[in-house]
Amino acid sequence: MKLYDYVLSPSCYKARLMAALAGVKLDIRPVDFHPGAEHRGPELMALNPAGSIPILEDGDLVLTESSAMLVYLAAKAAPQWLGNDTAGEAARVQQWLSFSHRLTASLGAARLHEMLLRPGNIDVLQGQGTTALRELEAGLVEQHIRGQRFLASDRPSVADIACFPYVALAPDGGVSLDPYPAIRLWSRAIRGLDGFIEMPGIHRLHELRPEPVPGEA
Amino acid sequence: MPAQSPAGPVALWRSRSGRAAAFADRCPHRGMRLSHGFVRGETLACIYHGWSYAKAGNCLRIPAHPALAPPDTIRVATLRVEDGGGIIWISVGEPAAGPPRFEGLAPLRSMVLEAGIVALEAAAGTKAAEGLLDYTHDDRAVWLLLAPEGQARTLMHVLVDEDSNPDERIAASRAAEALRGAAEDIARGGIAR
Amino acid sequence: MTRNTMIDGWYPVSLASQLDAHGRRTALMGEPIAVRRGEDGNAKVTGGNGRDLPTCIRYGHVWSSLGDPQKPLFAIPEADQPGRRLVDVGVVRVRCSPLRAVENFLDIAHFPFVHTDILGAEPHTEVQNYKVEIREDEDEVWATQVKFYQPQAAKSAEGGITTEYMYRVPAPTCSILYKTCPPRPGEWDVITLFVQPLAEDLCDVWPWMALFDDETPMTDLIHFQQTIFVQDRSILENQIPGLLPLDPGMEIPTRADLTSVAYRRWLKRHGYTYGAQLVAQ
Amino acid sequence: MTILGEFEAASFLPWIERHAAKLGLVQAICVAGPDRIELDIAGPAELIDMMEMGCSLGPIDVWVEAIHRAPIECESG
Repeated sequence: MKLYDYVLSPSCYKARLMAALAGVKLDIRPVDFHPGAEHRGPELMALNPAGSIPILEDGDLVLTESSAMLVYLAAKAAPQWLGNDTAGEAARVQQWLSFSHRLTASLGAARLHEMLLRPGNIDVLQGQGTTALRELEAGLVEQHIRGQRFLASDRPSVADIACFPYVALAPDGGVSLDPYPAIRLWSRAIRGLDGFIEMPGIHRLHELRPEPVPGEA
Repeated sequence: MPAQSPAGPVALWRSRSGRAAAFADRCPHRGMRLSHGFVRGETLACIYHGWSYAKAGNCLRIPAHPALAPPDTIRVATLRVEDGGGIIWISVGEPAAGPPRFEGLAPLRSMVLEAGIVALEAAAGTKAAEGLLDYTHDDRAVWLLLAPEGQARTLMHVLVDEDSNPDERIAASRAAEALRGAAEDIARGGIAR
Repeated sequence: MTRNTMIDGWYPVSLASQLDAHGRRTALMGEPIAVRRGEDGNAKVTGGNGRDLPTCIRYGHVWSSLGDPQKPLFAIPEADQPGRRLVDVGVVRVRCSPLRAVENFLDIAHFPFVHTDILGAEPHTEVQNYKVEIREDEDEVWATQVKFYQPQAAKSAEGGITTEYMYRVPAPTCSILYKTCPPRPGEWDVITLFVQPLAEDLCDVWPWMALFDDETPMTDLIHFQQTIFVQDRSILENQIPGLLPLDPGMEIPTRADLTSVAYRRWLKRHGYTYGAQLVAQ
Repeated sequence: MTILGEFEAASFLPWIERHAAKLGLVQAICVAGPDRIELDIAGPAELIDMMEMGCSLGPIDVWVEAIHRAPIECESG
């Protein structure tokens, strides 16, 4: 499976993270998104006329939407991540998968503006990002009241992976995560999962390793 | 986690054994916010260079100089912390009495609203007494414990009757969301006028 | 008000390869400027009041100045050495003092915590003594014999090695790092950090590299350096105070911070205080 | 430790004392002039390094040209 990838893209990271959690080995094809704008070049435009990355290629299957990639990776290698045990759970997964696009459009665009100087109305983007974070916080509070740690159930699903990257990187776009304790707990639960990998801007959870013993260098 | 206090930003953390501590949110080495740091066992370490501190605020380890036992004088300022009925209290200075107890109530969630207490009181149609606002919504009581963060922002802790069932708790959370929206509308209108 | 002594310096304002007639609107120390390719094909930079600003193209970037540069842009002799690959890494904006961005680049002790498993890893946290000097002839800060254990020193490196570095500060917002070059023992890879001061608390950072590496695809080289820099970004945006303190009264510098201290001393001596905090608080 | 440079001893001396206290170092200032301050310090090498780092930068109205260190011959309180 081949992923056309940009290391700073949270959408590409969703696919890398899901693959790592599901134990799928990806063939990474780095794309010079910035500064080279290679995703707008002829080779990648032929593959994805929308001119976006990531692109996941497996045989003749070409996926250009990150949510579809998460579902595909989970279905192939880790079906428990699909979160479809009950009708309610399956619906919640779809609800948050759709919601994740609002995170991309708000927090993601704010981040591109603040970090890589892309055009945009930053006040509006940050405001929309804050609205989305409040909805996510409220959703997680309600899940917590139901005794469930993740978005769709007490187990992580593709919905959590779809929402996590843009939320974790909200401060890159000038949107603080300080007011959201439930998001903080959820984020730590995801970062503590077996097989979790980071991306630039999301630091290693050093808590998980014991302090080195002096003299053992 | 980051928090606010009248003495400035605070790094609030809980050690592995469950003890809470509050530090000034600034590493004495090079000024990095300690609320970005990591907890290992009974210590909080700065994410930048890994300097780690005990709950009392004294520095225990400087990884760049592993042979050095840091003196007690290298320390971060601490605030007193009380863990009372699921609510963490910090105090600036030495208060005469412990924090208030809210018998029969259970904390539900904390939320920030971009409005002052006056706007919140207007939205709720009732006044806060000693920082606690008693708000009835759809015949259900919700208590809001308020901590102002300047004039235009308030941290609001939502408390419910400890016997509430999950449906009642979810309803209380939604009522608090709606109240926040109304208070922020009032605050925005106030600025517009 | 004292004159801003940094006004006569050269600053990066664009990638040379991305210069077009349409141009780029940006800023230099609070003044809006415009950078574009002129009709004669040369770079043209105009200041806020429409005046033409001094311009040169070097090391992959367009450089300009709000004042009257007394010296040409600093030399990087390695940039012209045959066989090196020149890497335009692009720009990353950071909400921090331009001086803080440079100071962080000079720091190795954070590698195990911020660039975990790439530039450093516990338990290899010790910073051994190294040498720092102000080279009077060139008027530059130099740190040499800097050694640190690295799990993955460069894109071309496999496995951990002790890497040696030299750091050089030829201008208040520019730094050049010389680093052991695994494919060519005896040579140094060159990694630079060129910082464009937009305001005292806001900067555009333009990393650039001149490497001996014929193997690694160009995009991988770019991504490696972008990864490293973006890992630093959240640190830089969360240091208190926002400006770089020239009085360490609220800090505790150690021997490992020797380069930082020398850099701040050099800034202080020259009055390079745009982005600096003079009195500790 | 001998600190050479140009300074207002009135502002620099309290700064030195505060920094030494923060490092938990026992220090005694022996000579204090506008271009030279001498002080005796006892403690681990890393902490004395820290003292040297801090003093070499110092407050903004001070310029420290050089710092020399020599071991103290006789023990003093």
